[in-house]
Amino acid sequence: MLKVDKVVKEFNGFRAVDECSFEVKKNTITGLIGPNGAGKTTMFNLIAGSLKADQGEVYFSDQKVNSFAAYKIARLGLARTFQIPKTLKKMTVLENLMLVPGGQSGENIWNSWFKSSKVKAEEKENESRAYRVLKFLELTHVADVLAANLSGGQKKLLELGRALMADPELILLDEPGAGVNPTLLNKIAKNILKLKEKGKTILLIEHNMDLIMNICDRVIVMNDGKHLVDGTPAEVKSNPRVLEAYLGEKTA
Amino acid sequence: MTLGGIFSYLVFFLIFTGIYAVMTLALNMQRGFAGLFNIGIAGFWAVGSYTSAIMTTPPSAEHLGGYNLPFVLGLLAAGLVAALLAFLIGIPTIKLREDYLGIATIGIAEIIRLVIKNEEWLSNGVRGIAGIPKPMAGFLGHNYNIFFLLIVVLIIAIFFYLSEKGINSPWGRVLRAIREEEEVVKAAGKNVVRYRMEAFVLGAFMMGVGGALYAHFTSFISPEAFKPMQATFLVWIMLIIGGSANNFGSLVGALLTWGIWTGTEFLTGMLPAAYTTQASALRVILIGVFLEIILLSRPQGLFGEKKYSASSSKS
Amino acid sequence: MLKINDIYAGYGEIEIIHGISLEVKEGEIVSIVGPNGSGKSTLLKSIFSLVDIMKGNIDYLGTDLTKLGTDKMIEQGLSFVPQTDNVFPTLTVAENLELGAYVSNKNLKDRFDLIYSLFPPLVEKRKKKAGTLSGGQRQMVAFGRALVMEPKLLLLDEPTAGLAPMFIDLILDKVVEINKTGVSILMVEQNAKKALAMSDRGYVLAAGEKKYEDSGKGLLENEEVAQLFLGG
Amino acid sequence: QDTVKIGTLVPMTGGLASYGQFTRNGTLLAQKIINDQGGILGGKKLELVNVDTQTNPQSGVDGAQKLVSVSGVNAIVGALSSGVTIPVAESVTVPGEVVLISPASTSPILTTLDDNGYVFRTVPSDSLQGVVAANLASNRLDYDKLAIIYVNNDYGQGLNDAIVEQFEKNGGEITASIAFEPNKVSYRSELMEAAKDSPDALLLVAYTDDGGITIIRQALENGYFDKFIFTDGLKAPEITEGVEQYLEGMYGTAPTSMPGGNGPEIFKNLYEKEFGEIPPKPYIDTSFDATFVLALAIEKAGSTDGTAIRDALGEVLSEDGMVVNINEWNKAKDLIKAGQKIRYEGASGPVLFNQAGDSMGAIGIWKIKDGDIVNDSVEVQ
Amino acid sequence: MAVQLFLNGVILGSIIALGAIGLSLIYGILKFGHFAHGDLMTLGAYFAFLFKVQLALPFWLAFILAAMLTALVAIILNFVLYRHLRKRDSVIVMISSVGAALIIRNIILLFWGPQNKFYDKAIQMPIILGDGFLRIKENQIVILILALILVIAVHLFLTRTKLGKAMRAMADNIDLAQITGINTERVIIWTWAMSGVLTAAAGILLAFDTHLTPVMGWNLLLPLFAAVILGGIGSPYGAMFGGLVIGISQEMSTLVISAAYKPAVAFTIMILMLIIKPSGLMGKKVS
Ligand SMILES: Nc1ncnc2c1ncn2[C@@H]1O[C@H](COP(=O)(O)OP(=O)(O)OP(=O)(O)O)[C@@H](O)[C@H]1O
Ligand SMILES: Nc1ncnc2c1ncn2[C@@H]1O[C@H](COP(=O)(O)OP(=O)(O)OP(=O)(O)O)[C@@H](O)[C@H]1O
Ligand SMILES: [Mg+2]
Ligand SMILES: [Mg+2]
Repeated sequence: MLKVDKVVKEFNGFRAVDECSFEVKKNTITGLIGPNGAGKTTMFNLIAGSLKADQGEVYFSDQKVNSFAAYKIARLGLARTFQIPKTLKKMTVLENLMLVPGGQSGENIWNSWFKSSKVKAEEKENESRAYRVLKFLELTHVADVLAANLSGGQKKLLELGRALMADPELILLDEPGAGVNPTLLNKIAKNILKLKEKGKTILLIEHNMDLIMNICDRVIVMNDGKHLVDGTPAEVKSNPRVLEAYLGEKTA
Repeated sequence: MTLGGIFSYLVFFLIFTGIYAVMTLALNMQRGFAGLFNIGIAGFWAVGSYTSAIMTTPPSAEHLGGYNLPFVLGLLAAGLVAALLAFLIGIPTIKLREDYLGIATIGIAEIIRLVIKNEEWLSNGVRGIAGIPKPMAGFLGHNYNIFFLLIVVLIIAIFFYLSEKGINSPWGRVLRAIREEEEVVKAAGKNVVRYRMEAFVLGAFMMGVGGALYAHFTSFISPEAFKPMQATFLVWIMLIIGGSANNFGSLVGALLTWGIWTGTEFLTGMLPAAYTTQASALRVILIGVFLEIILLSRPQGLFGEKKYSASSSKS
Repeated sequence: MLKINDIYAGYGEIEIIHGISLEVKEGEIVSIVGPNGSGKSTLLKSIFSLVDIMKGNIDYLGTDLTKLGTDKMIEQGLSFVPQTDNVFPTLTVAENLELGAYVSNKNLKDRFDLIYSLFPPLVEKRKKKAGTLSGGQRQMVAFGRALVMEPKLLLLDEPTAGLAPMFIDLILDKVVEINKTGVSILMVEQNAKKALAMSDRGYVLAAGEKKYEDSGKGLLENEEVAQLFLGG
Repeated sequence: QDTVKIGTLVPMTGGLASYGQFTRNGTLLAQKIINDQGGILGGKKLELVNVDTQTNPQSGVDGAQKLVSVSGVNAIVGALSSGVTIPVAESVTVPGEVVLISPASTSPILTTLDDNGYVFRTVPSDSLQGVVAANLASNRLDYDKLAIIYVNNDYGQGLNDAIVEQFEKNGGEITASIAFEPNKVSYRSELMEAAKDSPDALLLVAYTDDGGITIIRQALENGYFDKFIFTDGLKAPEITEGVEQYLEGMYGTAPTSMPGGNGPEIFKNLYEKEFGEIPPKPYIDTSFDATFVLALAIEKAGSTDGTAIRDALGEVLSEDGMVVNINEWNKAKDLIKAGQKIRYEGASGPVLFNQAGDSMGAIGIWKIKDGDIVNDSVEVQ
Repeated sequence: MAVQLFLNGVILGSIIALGAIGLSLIYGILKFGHFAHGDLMTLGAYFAFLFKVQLALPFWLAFILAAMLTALVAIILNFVLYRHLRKRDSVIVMISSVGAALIIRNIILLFWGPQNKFYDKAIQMPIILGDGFLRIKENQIVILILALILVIAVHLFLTRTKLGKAMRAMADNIDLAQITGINTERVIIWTWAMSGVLTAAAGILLAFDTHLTPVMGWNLLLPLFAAVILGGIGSPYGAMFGGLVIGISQEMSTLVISAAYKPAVAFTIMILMLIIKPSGLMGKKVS
């Protein structure tokens, strides 16, 4: 599904991602963990096309996507969330979600002028889908609130909501749990599992080890931009190198 | 002051307001909806004016053309050439941060003005192009201005309708989203550059048509008409006063601003003749003061930002 | 030392906090927990007058904070780490920390050293712009900046969000340690169990109102609270 | 109605503001003379209604329409720049059958404008002056190589073209012909370019306030030129202020009165009595004349109807009419009553319109002597 | 010839640079293009005219008084207008500054009239170096020295003082700056004061080299913006550098293109710059 091969990304001589390779199998939940600054978010940006790798290759759905623009990669069936939430501030929460689905015929100005009935029908469908996502994220009551006026945690939820709206093959989640209330997080975890049941693939960055342990099939650990180890959650958790680099003694 | 006189001035006033309203609608398309910071309106205005002038005047040794085409083709050509210009400008600049696009457009507008001023083969240089045809003028005689006003209103209606329709559709939603946060739109698989370009080009098309209307109405154009204050900033003031991202506000903003711009003349005209110089300076100061008062008391514009919605059940 | 008396606050016309009272005594650690959007951040911000206060007052060591300028609050020993946008992106890490000492004229070199020793990843980023840091690194900078001034009361809005497990423990340990030196702490945490475990007192907010108030332990043992707010 | 209204359309703000104020004074002086001498159309007062063009066509056209529709004028003096005058004519005054006399627009387009005879000007077109200036350079001053710097508008352009043509016809060489943007801070590079092929002198086509003075000073300071020929826009004592010794003996050209006429002198005196020292600006006199001849035409027409005024303008003025000086309104009225034609010895020289409504003035040569500007000779065309 | 053009460019460039520094600071901190900057510059020059010519004070005193008065006007603008619009879209503040520009320019027109004015009617003959190879006026030497002094002062201010650091912090995040204990209102006032002084200096030096007209600053506004963009918005050093580049290239451009297109040079450079390196020569790229 996704393969990252010896990818390198430098910022002014600083190697944020350093010859990192790994693979994500279809229909799995894979955790991507590592200390702060390990290069996880950078890796997401490289996969999603927001950044271009200096070296190495990224394959997604059997295509080499290194040089693809971000929107093209997204169209291949990839959705991602941002660690630091990015919202459409002056648009409502509902609109934030309705923006996302691909292939809306009304996104073409010509259609919007001259094929309005078709556009309207699609919109209805789109809207009810958005409401379903909102309901799940406990955001229905803020559907008409401008995204700028959401709380920090609500913004993170909106990030997740957008990824859900996209209906992609592969979802990259960057710390969906940070700042989210634990009760709601449990619910989110369950939903991520449901997504897997539906055949989706998920790559998940998270510092909440409980979440990782509970839902991941595999865990990849990054450190200093490099691929440190990978394995099942249990293997990783007891790996001394991971303990040293990431978990610290106490948690172990 | 006769009733007939007042009526005829009103018609005239509305024609100018209308031409500015076309510009304001166009700017709203670019700025209000797509967040594109175009402060080079004068450039598109000029290109529209000159294109239509060259297309519709009879052949002349003094400038390119004329091609003696009908008025309607002149308008269309004006829109298209302005749109083409926008496209060319857009290729290198549309990706840039908004301030940069702004400064680039104002720079290009100045360059266009210099070209018009200095390339005589093209535009007859500083002497300008005269005798731009007034459609059906001979036929209509004294009622000509009413007829022209109808043309202007018709064009505003078309642009208004298309703009509203576009902005209330998913297309408009993508545009507004781009204005807020490009990364999100990209991550949703939408080609940001294409959408911005569409809005930029569409707005430029409207500006070009507006420029053509101006040229045909005044029948003469020269580089003097395309200075930043009257041809760019005034339109911005209209947009902001009406309320950005609100088409209806754009129209009212144009009306009110042009009203203030010309209406202050009646106020300062009451001062004795000996104070004419001071009166005129005072008048411009007054315009500035009015503007500031409106901005301070209604910073969101008279009509604020309209809630646009692409969903059928909400609109 | 800090007493919030029946405060109503919000954004413009919108009222978010509907009459909350809360107290932090000298030397206490107090936690606020609650669902997303319940008004926790708004409450913290209201202490710093960063939102519109409609009613109520906030007493800090005898002065009414709602009438005090922010720079004065800092001088009087308040320090605040906001939840979002809490670093200066185009300033370097070192400059970010220096700004923590803006109102002071003292030489605070040892304070900086202390912060670097606390967060070793920042050492090599010293001269780097904070905007280039990873999410967790930013959180460290923000926390570090609040410590520079040796505050009397530290307000923390989700200080551990986005941090790797070892740093979560580190920060929370540090909070306890600082607290031992006499600094009072008021924090919002979604890492609620850990936070409440170390708190003298805790408040649970929901929909802009105070739902529960108890000792940290008391809240942890409260079945209902655990179910609704602490993830079972 | 006990007043007769004439509109004045001059820039009081914007780029040409520094001319507008005095242009306006010129019209006011004419108004005063007429009203002091018993008014117009049987004792009515002449009233001038002014609007500001802001030196741009959008506001100018709007202002003109206000004059016509709201103030109800049928005759307008203005505007200054051709860029405003022509659109005003095209979209307001010609369709509205209102007479327009520009005191300053020199564009050749005005000559050929399809205006039904409603558009006139009291300033001679550029070509006359250009020929005189070129002849001055080649014949009187014996220059073979000339550099021209001209202001980049229709005035500058027109003069430049005429000068180049005539000077080359005279066998001279134009080493450089450079347009400058008005109101820039530095013209040193333009000057440097102009001085490149060591021409004998610099012919400067400019206004004082648009950069003309700056160019003279920067030319002197940097030693690019020490010989100059000026055109009418620079016929102003302020060009010599502080640089008298360098400009002594330089020549210039300007539209002027015919030999024998003393309109300009009378005008100067009257103006100074009314407004204080007369500023060194062009178009004050031509705007006076525009107002005065409009009044003559109205008196002749016996009405304020635009078409009647237009026709009367053609009839009342004649080369071999009875001489009327600018302070002789009463005399003019009497002559008109008697059905006589008038030869108007205007403030800017005799005013006569040809078929196209252009003024057929004379061009004079002036010179700087002891730091002052003095008239040297008149070249009759 | 090229050398002479270069020198002329340096002089024009230093004047542009002075104006651009203040513009850049405001752009960086308050996040809007201040379109009244050019007219503030004009105002500074006319204030100096008032003191030097109308009140016959010595030049240095007139310079200082005019700079202070201009700073005061800038602060007043902040208080009356911009402060109230700070939380709004930057375009609204920008439009407000266009209004301010109109007001200032016409107040100048009202008080001083539209005619050109000079600090000194007599011209100054240049010092001729190397047999006419290079000519420079005493005034121009004064301009260069003053500009240099001001630029150094700005540099020291920004790097050595807390206020300077606070300005940069505010450029990043005003809200955060506030909770760090920075008295943001005061820093903003200082910013306006500083830009006021610098822009007045630019105006005075410009008028000193040439003349005064009510449109002098408005005409220079676009080159000022070009310099700011060229240097990277919010970077005072970039603005200095940008100013020099604009000044020099504008003057030297006449070697290759017609002088009629001289005003276009600034924009062409700027647009090329935007295409090649959008963050500006000295600008920083931030996520
Ligand atoms: N634009 C940039 N310029 C310079 N350095 C950068 C940039 N973006 C990231 N870095 C550096 O790259 C490293 C990896 O950052 P990244 O954001 O990928 O970390 P992360 O693994 O996501 O950490 P966290 O868990 O804290 O979010 C960090 O040291 C960071 O400072
Ligand atoms: N700037 C704002 N304008 C209007 N409403 C706002 C604004 N910021 C937040 N709100 C609203 O105030 C409510 C409380 O927000 P607050 O940020 O205080 O929540 P919180 O408890 O901190 O949540 P979280 O755990 O998600 O950070 C939310 O419903 C939010 O929509
Ligand atoms: Mg990260
Ligand atoms: Mg919060």
